[in-house]
Amino acid sequence: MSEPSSKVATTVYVPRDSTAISLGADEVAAAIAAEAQRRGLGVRIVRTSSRGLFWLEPLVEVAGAEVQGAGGARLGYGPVTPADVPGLFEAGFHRGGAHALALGKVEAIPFLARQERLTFARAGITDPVSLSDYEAHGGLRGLRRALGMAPAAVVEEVVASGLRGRGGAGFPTGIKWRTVAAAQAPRKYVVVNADEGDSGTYSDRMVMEGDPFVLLEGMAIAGWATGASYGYIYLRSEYPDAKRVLEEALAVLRKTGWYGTNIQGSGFAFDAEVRVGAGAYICGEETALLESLEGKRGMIRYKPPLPAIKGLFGLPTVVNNVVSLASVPIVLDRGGKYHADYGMGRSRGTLPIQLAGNVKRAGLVEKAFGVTLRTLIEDYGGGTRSGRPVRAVQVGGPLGAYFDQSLLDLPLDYEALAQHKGMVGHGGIVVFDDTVDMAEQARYAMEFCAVESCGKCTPCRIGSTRGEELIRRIIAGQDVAANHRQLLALCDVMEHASLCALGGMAPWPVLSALKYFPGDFGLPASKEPAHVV
Amino acid sequence: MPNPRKPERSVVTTCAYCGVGCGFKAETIGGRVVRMIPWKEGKANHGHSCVKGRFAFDYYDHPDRVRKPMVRNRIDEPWREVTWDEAFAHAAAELKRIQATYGSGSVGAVSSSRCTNEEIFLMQKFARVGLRNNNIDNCSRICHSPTQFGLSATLGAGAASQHFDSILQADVILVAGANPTEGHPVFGSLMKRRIREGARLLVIDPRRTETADSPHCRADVHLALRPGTNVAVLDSMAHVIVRERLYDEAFIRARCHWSEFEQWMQLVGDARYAPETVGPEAGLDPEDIRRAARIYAKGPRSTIYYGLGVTEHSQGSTGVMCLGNLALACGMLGREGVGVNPLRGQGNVQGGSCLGSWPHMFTGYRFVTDEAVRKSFEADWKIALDPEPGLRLPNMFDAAVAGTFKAIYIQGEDPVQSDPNQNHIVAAMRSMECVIVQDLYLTETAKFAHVFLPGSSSLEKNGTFTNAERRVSMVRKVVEPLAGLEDWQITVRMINAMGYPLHYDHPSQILDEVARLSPAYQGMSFPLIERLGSVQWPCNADAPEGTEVLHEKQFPRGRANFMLTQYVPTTERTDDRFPLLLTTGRILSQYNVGTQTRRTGNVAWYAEDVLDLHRSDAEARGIQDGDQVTVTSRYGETKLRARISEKMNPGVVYTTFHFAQSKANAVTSDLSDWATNCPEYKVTAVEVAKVPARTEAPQRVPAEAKS
Amino acid sequence: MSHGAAPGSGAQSNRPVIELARLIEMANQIGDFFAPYPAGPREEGVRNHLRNYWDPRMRAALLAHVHAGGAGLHPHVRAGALLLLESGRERTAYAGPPKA
Amino acid sequence: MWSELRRLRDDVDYGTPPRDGAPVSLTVDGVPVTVPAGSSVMLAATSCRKSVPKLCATDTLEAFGSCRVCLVEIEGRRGFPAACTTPVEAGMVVRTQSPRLQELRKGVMELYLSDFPASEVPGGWSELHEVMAATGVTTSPYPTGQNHLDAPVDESNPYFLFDPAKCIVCSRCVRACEEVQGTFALTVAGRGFQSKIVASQGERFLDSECVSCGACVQACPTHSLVEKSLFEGGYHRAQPPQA
Repeated sequence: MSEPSSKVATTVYVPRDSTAISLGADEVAAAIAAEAQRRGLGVRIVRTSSRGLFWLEPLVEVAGAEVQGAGGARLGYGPVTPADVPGLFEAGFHRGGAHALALGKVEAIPFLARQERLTFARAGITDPVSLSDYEAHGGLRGLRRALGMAPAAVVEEVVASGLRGRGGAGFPTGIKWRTVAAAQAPRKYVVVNADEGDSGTYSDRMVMEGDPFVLLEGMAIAGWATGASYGYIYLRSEYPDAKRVLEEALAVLRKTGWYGTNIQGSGFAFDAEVRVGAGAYICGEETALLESLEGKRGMIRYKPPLPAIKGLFGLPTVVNNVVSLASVPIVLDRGGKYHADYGMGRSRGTLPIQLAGNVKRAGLVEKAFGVTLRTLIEDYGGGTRSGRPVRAVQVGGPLGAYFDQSLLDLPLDYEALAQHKGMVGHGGIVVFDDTVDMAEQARYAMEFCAVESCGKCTPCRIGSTRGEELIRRIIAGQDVAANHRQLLALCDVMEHASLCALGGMAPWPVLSALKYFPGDFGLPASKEPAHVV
Repeated sequence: MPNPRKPERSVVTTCAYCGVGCGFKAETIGGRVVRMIPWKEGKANHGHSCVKGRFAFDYYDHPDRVRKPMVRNRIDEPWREVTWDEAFAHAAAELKRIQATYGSGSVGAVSSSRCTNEEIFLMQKFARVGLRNNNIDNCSRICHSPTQFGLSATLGAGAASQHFDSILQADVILVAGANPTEGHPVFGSLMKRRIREGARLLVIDPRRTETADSPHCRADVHLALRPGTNVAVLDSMAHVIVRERLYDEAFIRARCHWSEFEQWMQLVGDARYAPETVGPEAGLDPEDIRRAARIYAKGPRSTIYYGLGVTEHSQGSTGVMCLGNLALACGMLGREGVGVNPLRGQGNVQGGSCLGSWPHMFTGYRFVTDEAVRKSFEADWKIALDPEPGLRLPNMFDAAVAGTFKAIYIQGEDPVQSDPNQNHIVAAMRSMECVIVQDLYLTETAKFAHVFLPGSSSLEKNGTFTNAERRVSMVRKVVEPLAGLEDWQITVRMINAMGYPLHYDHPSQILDEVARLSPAYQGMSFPLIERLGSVQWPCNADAPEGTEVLHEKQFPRGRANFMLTQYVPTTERTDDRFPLLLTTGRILSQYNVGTQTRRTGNVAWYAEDVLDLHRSDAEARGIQDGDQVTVTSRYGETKLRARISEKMNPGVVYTTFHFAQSKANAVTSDLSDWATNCPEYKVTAVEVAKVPARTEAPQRVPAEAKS
Repeated sequence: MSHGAAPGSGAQSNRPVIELARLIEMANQIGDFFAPYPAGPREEGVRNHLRNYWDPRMRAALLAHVHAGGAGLHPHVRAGALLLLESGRERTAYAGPPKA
Repeated sequence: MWSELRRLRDDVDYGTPPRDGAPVSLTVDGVPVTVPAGSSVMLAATSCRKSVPKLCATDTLEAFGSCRVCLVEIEGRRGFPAACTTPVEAGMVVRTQSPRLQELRKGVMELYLSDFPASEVPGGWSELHEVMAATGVTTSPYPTGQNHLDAPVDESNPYFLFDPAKCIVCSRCVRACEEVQGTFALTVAGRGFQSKIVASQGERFLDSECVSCGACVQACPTHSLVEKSLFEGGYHRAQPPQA
């Protein structure tokens, strides 16, 4: 059945995303290349970013004239192991042949089809470090347009887009840029918060590994709009692949004149570099991040002054999250209004939600604000991976509240979640099934705060340790009532006296666990801790 | 650790150690001083302190303190304790006998900068009305007398032009021959604060001191010059300034004599002072000299702070004049953030020079040869005064060796350890017939004394100090004097014993007398100091609450003067017998001759003088870090422990003179400044050799008299 | 005005107040400073310094040496010392440098 | 021109350095007060005798905002801003005393006392004891947990000792060594509850770069850094080497 050694016009796409690689993508790509050569088939292999459907990784896609029934689209096969490769060739997958792993048109997979991918439009499609591939899929149009506009106009476009900080604070990006643009200083900086310390989040990683140009383009636009001439990407040390890809992309932009002293002859100079953090969650907070970037201990700076006025090395600095900046190019390309039309209330545009934990279909869901938690967990996520019922969900990272079934109909919206002391955060949703012990989760929340506290302010430095001790005693059944009363008092002090959000919000998961799952603590069900705002 | 005891009483006073003059609160429990905490309203230190003032205070009731007057006829006899009256009678009788035998000029007195203004004033009054001569000197002779001469010659006033805080307005800070972080630590901190704010730093010092290179305080240009080449390097900077026309012509024409400037321009403009010529001579890169000159001239506010590294040379006064010339040429005077400022060593060095404790001057820098001035003193004191300048301290020792100087009354000084060419000093001491020492302990000099008057520490008396920024601050009695009399009372009794009736109820009356007699001090009084906390002179009708910045509108003589500062290399030369250059200095934790700090916990940091030398000089002589070495010069020899230090340049070695047994000054030369005889401590040609482990090299210094 | 011995009185021992070689060395050092000044002010500078700063016995010893030939002294130092004898130059309050 | 040095008073601690700015008028607990722009709410409050409790703030050091006992309420501003790190604004209405503020200050002090030797509470006269009195908190409600009560005392310096058990990690000593003295010998090591003050690389004070200027002892609000001479017999005269 082997074909004559003729040239086959099929392209096989295999992701180089670190999740895919950890599931064997490199071995699969090698196996395909070897098998193709053994069969004398000249298929072209392209390593792309991941689509973000992680339960299907490694997801191999094929496209080309000879792929039957694709009509130019890409057909997917996954999850592929090296052992599947010979069988796939047997089934003629390189021409779209049927196979147990066949998924049909990738774009038609419901999980993917029902998303609104603006920031992640190129996810799984382009070669992360090919500038031509990037430009062919809408890249650099935003920057070209921005360079033709007055900086102030670019700022107003971002304001109009309603884009808010995707890192977790949700501060309107345009307003921040306005402040930096207005500040007078010999130098200004763009700093990218790529610490991504929240548990269960990976949207920043996917941008940096999969589509670095969109981030770098967003940074250049920010530099042009605010008068900043240099950028630092503060990358968590646990993302080595992202560092390699970013530096590869930077080299490409410098070589092609899109970064450097005179970008495309516009007279605008902008360049950037990657700086690696050292494993401290607190350095995801913008002022601790700046302290660390300046070579000091990652400790919180009080505000005011805001970093927009007195930031890195005391100079005006735009500090934005990776996804926030990655969402800027499309705002400039299609206009602020196009972006603002998505979303609900004051949460405009789309949010890349990251499903994780005990979930059947883990992956990235970029949806306009307003989608409900239930839709995300059940329709997209497919419920729990263990098959047992969903008992609790933590939204917005380790400082997010735990919601029980009664709150899953809440829409994903900054204000809606804040009503229930929950938060959107960086868009991470961690699912727990009914085997979870919420008292232990509450203890873990305090322990997390104790381990990651920078140690500067008293409520967090001492409070987190006392909190963990109190919960341990409650779990062990010692003076449960008294320790519970002291725990509530402690949560009140931490929440209202702490210097930053770590100490300030560590009580949220604890209080929500107490409220929705009192039984796990040996507390009577009717206990109604008055913590609802 | 239990809770600390709470102090019962707190008295605001001034530190007696260095020239910063920090304000402190002395706190006592049960009548004993238990701690000194910095006074936040102290205008020199603003609530900061250093190890000496803050902690090293308990020397004051150390067992070594002498508490009874003592007398003996010969220095090889044991001391005999006597009453105060017996001591004064004995001293006066001896002084009168010696004056009758050898002439009125055969006796003299020396005041100390560790004493108050009032006590210094009384010492010069003792010489003038008691001994009826002008043989009175003070210890700033051996440190900042060139400052008084050099700054008076150029700017017209021998004191700092700025107040310390002014450095917070400086853009460029030039530190020459000084290490503020060690010698004037609290001011050093203020300087480092300004440098952290972005001021540029130029340092001229043979050593890579902490000022030149430490965390957050690094010199933009460090001219690590060969010891003795100050004048050449400063004239070379002037050369760059005149050749590149970086001087401030408007200022010079308005405030100086243009003709003098042209003459000066001719001198320093000569190729002899080009950086390319001076560089190799001073061991410097010519480009560094140019850079330093340009940075200083550009300013816009450049300030100069200098210390003994400029004054203690055979061209000390000339070096100070070079600094005056530089500031005048670039217009760096008469406003905030500029100026020429001596970092005076001891607590009251400025007081020492303002209050007439000079052989040639009355209070306020007025010559004894000035008829009108002398008449004003004679009228007030109702006694005829010697119209001729007297002997300086070095002259007294030379005259003693020559047999024409036979008696000396030394207050709070230890020349045997602190003055150079120790063998010469010891010889001078031995040839005197009556040495009267007033001090806290039996010092090295006391070994040659016939009368010992137990003095009082600054915690045991009232008075005032004048710090290095002309600030007069209050010294208040915290505890009763251990020996029963405050120092000023002792000197009053000495004057009475010499037959001149004199009485004061309180030191404030002495300051009133100083104010009466000196224009610059006219408005000064204890009540004014009490009200304002401290007052900077000049303080008179024109400046009722004192003056922060000098020379704002006028120089004392109207216009300032450019002096021709030709470089004359010192005759102290290295040769193959003495190939290395020794320079001496001070360290943070020990103070001057260590009399006080050796008797405190400070020995934890620095328990002996060590010889710092460069690795290459050590290896060339087989010396390891920590070895005992002999240091030999043309004048004497001593033994020290060697320490290999990166602070040194090859060919230059360094030590301190805080400990008696190290006899560092047995090695220093008897060369001195041409104008003031300030000794050339900073340049001595020496050889360093490892002490053979087996036999201890015999000390060639004559055997010590038994104390 | 009669307290104790009158100022400056008392038997003057005939020995030189300071060893002559030292006086010569100090005088020459003073001369070195004033060397770059033009003739006239140069000598006056030396004279004023000696007059205001040297003990009269030191001045007398120096003058005695000048009269005995002044061996070892720079010429302008010898000339400056001799000016001490002209009382007309008496500007006692003089503190500044010689006028250029 | 240099108010942060020259307008320091010995009998009062404004909590933050006096500034040079143009006058700004506001009210504190109903009392009108005018202070230079750039001054903190804490300085304004102290200036009209409505002083706020403080531990990590003192007027010879820049504000730090770590102890959180100086929280106040400001009309129109949510939450409880720290008085030391909040610059004054024209027309601000500040309240320094309220039941809610008492509760929060009490909560903070209870946390401090949960890691402070109970034996040192009676008879103490440090600033910490003054704040205990001001907030009425002298005991900790927390069951005994992790603490630093047995941390070794550093008596290496001849003049002062450092007892980490009484240290509240307010960093006044670290900042004094930096801003006032300029030696940078002290730092905070470790993170979170393990944060502790160390000299140089975790050495004894005497072996570190400390020049023993006493600025840290002067700044310490709890007598953790304290002169040995204030202890009975604890301090014995140093034996000078043989003269």
